[in-house]
Amino acid sequence: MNYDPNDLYGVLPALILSAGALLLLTSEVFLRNVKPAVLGPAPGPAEEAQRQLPTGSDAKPQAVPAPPDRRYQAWVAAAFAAAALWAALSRLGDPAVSLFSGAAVSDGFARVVAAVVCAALLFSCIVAFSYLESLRATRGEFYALALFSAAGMCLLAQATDLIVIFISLEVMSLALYALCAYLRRGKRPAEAAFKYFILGSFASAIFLYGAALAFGATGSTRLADVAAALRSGGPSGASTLLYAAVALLASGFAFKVAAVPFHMWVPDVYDGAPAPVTGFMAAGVKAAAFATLVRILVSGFGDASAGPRGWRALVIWLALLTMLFGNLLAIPQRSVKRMLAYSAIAHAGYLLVAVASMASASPRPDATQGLLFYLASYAATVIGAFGVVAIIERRLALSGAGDDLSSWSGLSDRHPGLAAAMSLFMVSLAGIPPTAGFMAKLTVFRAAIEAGLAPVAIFGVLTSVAGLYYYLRVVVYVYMYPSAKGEPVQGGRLLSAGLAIAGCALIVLWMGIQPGTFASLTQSAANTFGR
Amino acid sequence: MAFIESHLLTLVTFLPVLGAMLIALLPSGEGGQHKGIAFLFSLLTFVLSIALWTGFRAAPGRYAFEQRTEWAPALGFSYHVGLDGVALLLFLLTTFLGPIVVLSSWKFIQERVNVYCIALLLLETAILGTLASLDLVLFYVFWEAMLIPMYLLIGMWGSDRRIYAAVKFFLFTFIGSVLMLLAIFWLWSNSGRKSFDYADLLNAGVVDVSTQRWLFLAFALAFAIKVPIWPLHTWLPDAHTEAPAAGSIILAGVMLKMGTFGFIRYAMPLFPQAALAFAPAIAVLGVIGIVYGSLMCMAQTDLKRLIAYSSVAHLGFVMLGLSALTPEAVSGAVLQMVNHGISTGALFLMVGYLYERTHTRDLAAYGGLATVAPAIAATFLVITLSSIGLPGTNGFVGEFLVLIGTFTSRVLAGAVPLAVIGATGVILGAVYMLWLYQRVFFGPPRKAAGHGLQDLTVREWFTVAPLLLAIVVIGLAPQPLLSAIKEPVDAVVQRVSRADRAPPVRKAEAQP
Amino acid sequence: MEVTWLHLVPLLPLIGAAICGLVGKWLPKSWVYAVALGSVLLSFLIGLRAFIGLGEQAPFFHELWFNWFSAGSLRVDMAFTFDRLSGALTLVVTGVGFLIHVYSVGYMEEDAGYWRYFSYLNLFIAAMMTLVLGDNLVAMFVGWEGVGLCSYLLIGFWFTDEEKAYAGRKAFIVNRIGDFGFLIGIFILFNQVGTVGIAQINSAVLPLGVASIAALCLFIGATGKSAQLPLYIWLPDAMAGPTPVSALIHAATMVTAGVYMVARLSHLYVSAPGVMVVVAVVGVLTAIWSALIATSQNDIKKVLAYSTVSQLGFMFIGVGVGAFFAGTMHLVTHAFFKACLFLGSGAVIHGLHGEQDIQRMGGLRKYLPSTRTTFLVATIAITGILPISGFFSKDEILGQALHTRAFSFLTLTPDGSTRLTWLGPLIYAVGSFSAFLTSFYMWRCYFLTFSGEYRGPENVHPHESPSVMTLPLWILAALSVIGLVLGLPQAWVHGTGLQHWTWEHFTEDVFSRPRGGAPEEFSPYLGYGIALIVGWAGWACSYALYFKRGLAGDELLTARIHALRRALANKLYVDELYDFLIVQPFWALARGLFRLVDATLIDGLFVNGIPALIAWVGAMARRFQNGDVQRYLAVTALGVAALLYVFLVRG
Amino acid sequence: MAEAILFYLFAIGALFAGAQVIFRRNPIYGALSLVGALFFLSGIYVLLAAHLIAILQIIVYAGAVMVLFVFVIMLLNLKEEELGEQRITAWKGVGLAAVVASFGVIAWRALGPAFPQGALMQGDRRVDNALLVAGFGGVKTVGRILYLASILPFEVTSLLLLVAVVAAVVVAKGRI
Amino acid sequence: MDFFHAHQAQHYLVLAAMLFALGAAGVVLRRNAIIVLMSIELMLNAVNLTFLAFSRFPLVPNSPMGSFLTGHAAVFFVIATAAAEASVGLAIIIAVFRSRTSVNVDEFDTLKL
Repeated sequence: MNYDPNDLYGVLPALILSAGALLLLTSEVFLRNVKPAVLGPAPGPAEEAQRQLPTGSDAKPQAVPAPPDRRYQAWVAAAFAAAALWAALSRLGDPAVSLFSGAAVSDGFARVVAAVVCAALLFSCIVAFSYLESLRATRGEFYALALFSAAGMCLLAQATDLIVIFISLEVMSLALYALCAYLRRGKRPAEAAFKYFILGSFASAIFLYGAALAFGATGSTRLADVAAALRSGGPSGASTLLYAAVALLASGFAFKVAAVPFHMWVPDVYDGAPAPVTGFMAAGVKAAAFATLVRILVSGFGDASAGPRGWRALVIWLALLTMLFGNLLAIPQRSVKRMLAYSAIAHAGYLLVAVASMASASPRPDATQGLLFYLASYAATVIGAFGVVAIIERRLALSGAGDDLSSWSGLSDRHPGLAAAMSLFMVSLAGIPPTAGFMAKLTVFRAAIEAGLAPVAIFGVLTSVAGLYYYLRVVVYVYMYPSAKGEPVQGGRLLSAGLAIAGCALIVLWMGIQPGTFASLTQSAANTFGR
Repeated sequence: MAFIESHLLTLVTFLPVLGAMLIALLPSGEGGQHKGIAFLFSLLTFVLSIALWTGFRAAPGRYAFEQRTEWAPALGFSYHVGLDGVALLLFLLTTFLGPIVVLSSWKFIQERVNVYCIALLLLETAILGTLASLDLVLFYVFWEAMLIPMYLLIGMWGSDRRIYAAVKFFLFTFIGSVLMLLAIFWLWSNSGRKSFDYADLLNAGVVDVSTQRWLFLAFALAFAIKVPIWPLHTWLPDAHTEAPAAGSIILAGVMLKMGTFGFIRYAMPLFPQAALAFAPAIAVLGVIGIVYGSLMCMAQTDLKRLIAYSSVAHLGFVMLGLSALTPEAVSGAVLQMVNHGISTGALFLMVGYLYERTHTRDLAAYGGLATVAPAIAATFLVITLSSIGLPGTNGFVGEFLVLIGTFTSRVLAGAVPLAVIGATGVILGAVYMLWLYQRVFFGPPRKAAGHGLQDLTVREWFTVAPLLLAIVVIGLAPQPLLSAIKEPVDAVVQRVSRADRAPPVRKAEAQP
Repeated sequence: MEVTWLHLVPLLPLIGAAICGLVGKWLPKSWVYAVALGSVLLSFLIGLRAFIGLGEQAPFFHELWFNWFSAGSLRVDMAFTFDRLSGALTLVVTGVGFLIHVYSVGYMEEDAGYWRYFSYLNLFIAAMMTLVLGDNLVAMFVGWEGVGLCSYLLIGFWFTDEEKAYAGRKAFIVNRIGDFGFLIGIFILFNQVGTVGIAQINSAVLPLGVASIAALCLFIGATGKSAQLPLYIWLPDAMAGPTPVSALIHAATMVTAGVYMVARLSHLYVSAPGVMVVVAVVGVLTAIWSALIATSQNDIKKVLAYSTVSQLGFMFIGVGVGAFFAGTMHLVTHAFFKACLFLGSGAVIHGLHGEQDIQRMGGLRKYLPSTRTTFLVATIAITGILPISGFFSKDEILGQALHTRAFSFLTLTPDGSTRLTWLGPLIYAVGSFSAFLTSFYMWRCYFLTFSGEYRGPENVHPHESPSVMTLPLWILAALSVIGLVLGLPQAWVHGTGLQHWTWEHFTEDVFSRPRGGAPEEFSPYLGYGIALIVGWAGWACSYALYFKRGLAGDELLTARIHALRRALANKLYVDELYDFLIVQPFWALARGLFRLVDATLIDGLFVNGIPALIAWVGAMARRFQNGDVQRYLAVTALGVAALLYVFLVRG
Repeated sequence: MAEAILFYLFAIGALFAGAQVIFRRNPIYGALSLVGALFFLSGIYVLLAAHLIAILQIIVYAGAVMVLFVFVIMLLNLKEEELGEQRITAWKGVGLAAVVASFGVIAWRALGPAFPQGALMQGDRRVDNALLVAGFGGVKTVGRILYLASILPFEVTSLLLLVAVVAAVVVAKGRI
Repeated sequence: MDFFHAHQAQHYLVLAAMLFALGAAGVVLRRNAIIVLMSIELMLNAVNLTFLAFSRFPLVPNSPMGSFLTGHAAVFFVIATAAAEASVGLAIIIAVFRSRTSVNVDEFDTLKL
C-alpha cells in the first residue's frame, strides 16, 4: 500500500499546471522592483474607465501609479497550458494505468478530458490577456488561479476515489469562485461569486454526504470497490445505502454539469463573471464534471444502471428536462452572455443523452466517443463565442452593466472578422454543418439511437430546433440589422483575442469538416469503459 | 490529366468554394472585382460541368464519375460521390443557373458585395454536393450547408420583412431535416455493418414494414418541406417574396428540386414498401398542391408572391408524377423539375429586373409595360408560355408525361381521377399566368411604367437569352434528357412498384 | 408512302415567323412581306404538288420527321400524314392563308407592328398545318394549342386596349378548357390503345364505354376550339383582332379545327354513336342559338362572327349525323365565302376608317363597288338562295340529317324496331329554320351596309380599298362560286369528269361509315326545293324590312318583339351568366381560401402560433429566475429530494 | 450505559447548539453556538473512538476556522438595523420541506434499517472496529492511512489550501 | 433492541442526518450570509460524523481498502476542505459587502431573469 513515485507521471498535466501557477505567483513577488517607467504599459482607455466607476463599486478611485508591466504573464500561463496539453496528448494511446493504489487512473478518457481542459485554458488565457489588459486588471493571481482550477479539473477527470474527487472538485471550484469575483466592476462579479459559492458548497456538501454513505455501504471510497460491492450484493442494508449514495452523488454532479433542476446558478454566474472566465468555466467545468459523472455512474455504479431504480432512467429524465428548459429559457434572453449561459444548460442536456446511452454496454464505445467529441467541440465553440463576447463586453464591463443584443447590431460592418466568427460559433452551437457542433450532435444522437433512445433523440433534435431560433437571432443582429450608432469596439489589444478566436474558429471548422482526425485520436479513449 | 479525369466531379463541385476563398482574401473594398471573380468561377464551373454531360455514360446500377475516399473511418462515413442521370440533369441545371445568377445581380447588389458573392458560391457548392453525394452523412452535410448562405441571402439583401422570411425559411427547413438525420442514424445502426454508404443501406434494406413507414415519414417530411408539399408550403411565398432576385432564382431554380430529388433518390428507393403505401397520399397532396397553389396565385396582388405560389402548383405536378410510379410519369416528373427550374427561374429573373426598375412588386402599380419595354414583354411572354406548358416549350413535355403517366398508372390507387383533377392545373395555370401577364404588360401604361423605364440591357440579355434558348430547345428536343434519366427512373419504378411483391433483402444477407 | 419533304409545309411558315418576329423590326418592310408571303406561298405550292401527287399508288404521304419524346411505353413522334382530307385542308389553309396575307399587306399598311403581325400570322399557318398534318394526337395537340396561342396574340394585337387584351385572354382560357378535354381524351385513348397514333386509333377496336368517354372528351375540345355551345362565347369577342385575322383564324381555318378533328377520328366517333347524337344536337342548338343572336347585332363583324358560330354548328350537324364528308365539305366552302365576307367587311371598315357599326353605313355600293360585288356573291353563297357552294354543302348536311341512320344503331330495341328516328328529321327542321335565319340576318347585314343611303358622319369619306385588298376578295368570291362543284349530287355528275371533283366521291375512303350504315340513296330535289324556299323566305323578310326602310326595319321589329330582341341584342346575357355563375365565385373562392387557410390557419395558427406559444412559455419560466439565491437553493434541494424519492421510496 | 448517556448528552447538545446557529439572529451568537456544537461533536467523536479527529476538530475548527468567522463578523460589524428581519417566503418553506423530506427519507429508508442489530453481527459478536483494530483512531494508525493509502488526496489537499489562500487574497483585495 | 444499549450505530447516523438537515435548513432559511456559511460548516460536520460512525461500525466485515480508518482520513481531508471553503467564502462575503454594504443574501439580486 505504499506508492511508487512513477505514479506522478500519471498526473503530469496537473503537476505542470500547478508548477506554472506557483511560478506566476512567485513572479508577482519580484514585480515591484521593475521600473514602471521602463515597462509601463501604454495608457489605454482604461484609465478614464477607472475614473467613471459607478458608485459603490469599490473604494474611491484615486489616481494610481502606472502599474508594472504584466503582459508576459498571460504568455507564461499559456505556455504552461500548452505544456500540460502536450503532456496529456503525448500519452494518449497508452494503456490505462491505475495510480496511487487506485485513487486515480490515467486512461485515455482522462487524458482526452485533460487535453480539452488544457486547450480551453490555453485559449482562455489568450482571450483574457487582451481583456484584462484593456481593463488594466492583469494580475499574476488571475492566471495562477486559472491554472490551479485547470489542475483541479485534470485531477477530477482522473480521480477514481470519491475523496479525491471531492478534493479536486474543491480545488477547481475555489479557484473558480475567486476568478468570478476577480474583477471589481460593479456589483455583478462579487454577487456571481457569492451565488456560485453558496450553491457550490451546498452541492459539494451533498456530494460528500453521498460519499460518506457509499463508504458506509462498502467500507471504501474507491469506485472500483463500490462497483465490486454492487456486484457481490452484500448485506441487505448496503444496497439501500448505495442507492441513497448514488442519488446524492448524482445530484452533486448534476449541479456541476448544470442539469435541470440543479441549473439555477448557471445563468447568474455566467452572466456575472468576466467573459473569459465564463468561457473557461463553460468549457472546462463541463468537461471535468461530465468526466467525473461518467466515472461515478459507469465505473462506480455501472451495474445499477438498468431498471426503475437504475440511474439510466434518471439521467434520461434529467436530460429531457435540461434540454427542454435550457432552450426554453434561452429564447427570451436579450443578453448574449446570458443566452449562452442557458445554451450551456441545453448542451448539458445533450451531453446527458450521451451519458444515458452509456448505460448499456454495446453502444458504450460510440457513446463515449460522442461524449468526448461533444465536449471538445463545445469547448472550442464556447470559448470562441465568449472570446467575442469579451471583446464586445469590455466596453460594458467598465460600467458593470450586462450586454444586450442591440450592442451587436451591424457588427459585420464594424468588424467583419468578428461577425463571421461569431456567426460560425452560433451555427456550431446550433449544430449545423459544416461545423464541429454538427458532428458532435451526430456522434451523440447516433449513439442514442444505437442505445434505443429514439424518443429521447427525437425530443432532443426538436429542442435543438427551438435552440436554432435564438442562435440565429444573434446572426440576425450581427448581419442583418443596420449598425448600431457605430462606435467601434476599442481596437486596442484586439489582436491576441482575435488570435484565440481565430484559433477556435479554425478548430470548429476543422472538427466539422475533418472530424476523422479527432475521432481516431479518441478511438482508444472511446473504449475506456469496455467495448 | 488522369487526375482530372478521376476527380472531375469533385473538381466541379468545389470550384465555387475556391472562388469564395479568393474573394474572402480580397479587400472588401469595391465590389466589381468580387462580382467578376464570382462570375468567372461560376462560369468555369458551368464549362467544366459540360464535360460531365459529354462524358456521361448511363450504366445500370452504377454511377458516373464515381469517386470514393476515406473521410472519417472512425465515425463510419466516407467521401463518396457520383452521378446518375437524374442528379446529372439537376447538377447541370445548377451550374447553368450559376453564372446567370451572378450576372443578374450585378447592378442590384451594391453593399457588402463580397459577402454576397461568397454566399452565392458556397450555396452553389452546397447544392452541387447534395446532388453528387452518395454517402448519407455527406449528403446531409451538404443538405444543411445549403441553409446558411440562403439564409444570409434572404436576410441581408432581402426587402422589408426579410428577417421574418429568412428565419421562417431556416426553421421550417431545419425542423424537417433533423428528423431525417435521426432516421439516417437508425439506418446506420441497423444496416448490418455500420455504414452510411448509400449503396450499403440500399442493399441492407429495412425488413420491418412499420419501421419503414416511420423512417419514410422522417425522410419525407424533410423533403416535403423543401419541395414544398401542401400544407408545408407557407415558408415559400415569404422566402421568395422577400429574397433578392438571385435568391429567388436559386431557390425556385434548384433548391426546391432538392426535395423532389430527395424523394426519388432516397425516400422512395430506401423504403419501397412504405413509398408504395404512401404513394396515394402523396399523390393527393400533389394534386391539392396543383389546384390550391393555382388558386392562391389568383388571390395574390404581389408579383413575386404570385410566382412563388405558382411554384407550389408546378411542384405539385412533380410530386404527382413521382407517386404515380410509371416510367412515363416519373421521367416526366424529373423533366418537370428541370423545366420548372428554368422557367420559374427565368420568371424570377425577369421580375427581379422589373423590380430593379420600378421598385415595387405590387401588381396594381404595373400595366402597359409592353409599350415601353417590348423586349421585356416578349421574353416574359415566352417564359409565361413555358410556365403554362404550351407545346413547343419545355413546360409541355413534362406536364404531359406526368399526366399521361399518372392516368395510365396501374400502381397508384385512384390514378384516373387524380390525373384528371391534376390536368385542371393546365387551365388554372393559364388563368393566373395570363392574368398576371395582362396585368403587367397590357393596357395603358400605369404608375410603374410612368417614368418610361429602360428596356433589357445587353448584360440582361446575356442572362435571359440562355434561358429562352433552353426553354425552346428542351421543348423541341427533350429526348436526350429523357434518355439520360431513363436508367435511374426505371430502377426506381421497378424497385418501388414491385415492393409489395418482392420483399427487400433480409438483414442476414446484408451482413458480410 | 414515306416522303421527306412534308415537314417543310409547317416548317417554312415557322421559319418565316421566326425571321419576322426576331429581326423583322429592323428589316425593310418589303423584306418582311417577302418572307411572310413567300413562306406561305411555298408551303402552298408544296401542298399543291403533293395534292396532285395523290393517287391510287399513293393514297397518302407520310413522314416521320423526328422522335419528339418517348418514355416508358409512350412514344411521340413529330410525324405528318398528307391524305386527301388533310391535303385538301392544307390547300385551304395555305391558300386562303396566302390570300389573307396578301390582303393584310394592304390592311396593315399603317400599323407600326406589322412585323409582329406577320410573324404571328406565319406562326399561325405553321401551327395550323401541324394540326392538320399531324399523324398522332399529340402532334395534333401541338397545333391545336399553337393556333390557340396565335389567336390569343392576334386578338390582343392592339394590347393597349384593355378590352382587346381581355378578349384575347378570354379566347385562350376558354380554349384551354376545351384543350383540357382534348388532353383527357388523349389519355384515355393512350390508356386503351397504347399509342397516340391516329392511324392506329382508327384501326383499333374500341369498347363502347371507352370510345364514348374518349369521344366526348375530345368533343369538349372541339366545342372549345370550334366555338360550340357552351364554349362559343369567346368567338364574338375575338373580333377585337384585326379583320384579316378574323377572316383567317376565326372564320376560315382555326375554328373549323374541331370539325376536322372529329372527321379525322371518324372511326372513334362512329364507334360511340351516343356521342354522335351529342355532337349533332350541340351542333344544331349552336346553329339556331347563334343565328338568333346574329339577327340583332349591329357590329358588322359581330354579325359575321355569330354567323360563323352557327355555320360551325351546321358542320357539326354534318359530322354528327355521320355524314363526315358533308361536314368537311361545308368546312371548305365556308372557308371560302366566310373569308370573303370577312375580308369584305374588313374592306368596308378600312374604307370607313375603322367604322364597324352597320347603323352608320349604308349605300356603300357606289363607293366600294368591287367589295360590294364580292360581298354579294359570298352572301348568296352562305344564304344559298342560288345554288352555289354554300347552297350545296349546307343542303347536303340537312339532307343527310334528314335521312341519317347514325343514331338508330344504339337504339335498336329487342323487337328490332328503332327509336330516336325522329331525331334526324327534328335536326333537319331546326337546321332549316336556322338556315332561314341565316339568310335573314345576312341579307339584313348586306342591305344595311350596301343599299340605301349612306348614314355615316359627313367627315368620313368612304373609299374603295387598294387592289392588293380587292384582289383576294375577287379570288375568294370566285372560289365560293366554283366551290359548288364539290357539292354536286352524285346523280348529276355520275360518269362525267366532274365526278372526281365532288367531295363525297373524293373522300369516300377517308371516313368510316356510321354503325347504322349510310342512308340509302335519296333524291335531293325535295331538299333543294325546301332549301330554296327557306333561303328566299329569309331574303324576302329582310328585303321587306330593310331594303327600303333601312334602320327603321329594326325599329319595326323591336316594336313587335321588344323583349326578345333586346335579349338578342345583349347576346342572351350568356356572358353575364357565366361571369355570375363561374368566374366570380371562382375568384372569390381563391381569395377566401387564401385568407382562411394560408393566412389564418396554417401561418397564423401553426407556423407563427407555435413559436409564439413557446416564446410565451419561455418568458413565463424566465420569471422564475428572480435572482434570489435561496430560491435557487430550494429548487436544488427539491431536486435532491426528487432523486432520493426515485431511489429510495419509489424503487 | 455511561456511553449511552454521554451520547445523548452530546447529541442533544449538538442539536441544540446547531439550532442556535440557525435561529440566532445575531451572527456572533451563531458563531459561538457553532463553536459549542463543534465541541459537542468532538465529544461524540471521542465516543466513536476517533481520538485524533476529535483533537483536530477542536484545534482546527474551534481554534482556527471559528476565529476566522468571528474576525470577519467583527470586521463587518453589522449594526442591529443592518441585520434586518428574518423573512419567510414561500420558497424558503419549500426548501425547508425538501431538506427535511430528503434527510427524513435517508434516515428512514437507508440509515435506520442499515443495522438491524445496532451493528453488523458476525456470529454472535458485533463488529466494532474500536475493539477489533489495535490503536483504532490513534495518530499512528490514521497516519499510516493518510500518508500511504491516501497520499494523493493528501497532496491535493495541500494544493487546495494553497488555492484557498490565493483565492481569499484575490477576492478580499481592495481593488484590481 | 433496548434503547439505552450503547453503540447503536444508527443513533450516530441519524444524529448526523439531523445535523445535516439542520445545516441545510440554515442554508436555505437564513438571510445573513455569514450564518449561511456557518450552516454549511455544520453540514460538513454532519458528514464527518457519518464517516466516523461508519468507520467504527462497518456494514461489510472487511474493508476492501484494508482499513476502516479511511473514514478518519476522509474526515481529516474534509476538515481541511472546510477550512479552505470557509476562508474563501468569508473573503467573498467581504467582497460582496464592499460592493453593497449588506450581507443579506436576498438583496443580492442584480443578476436575475
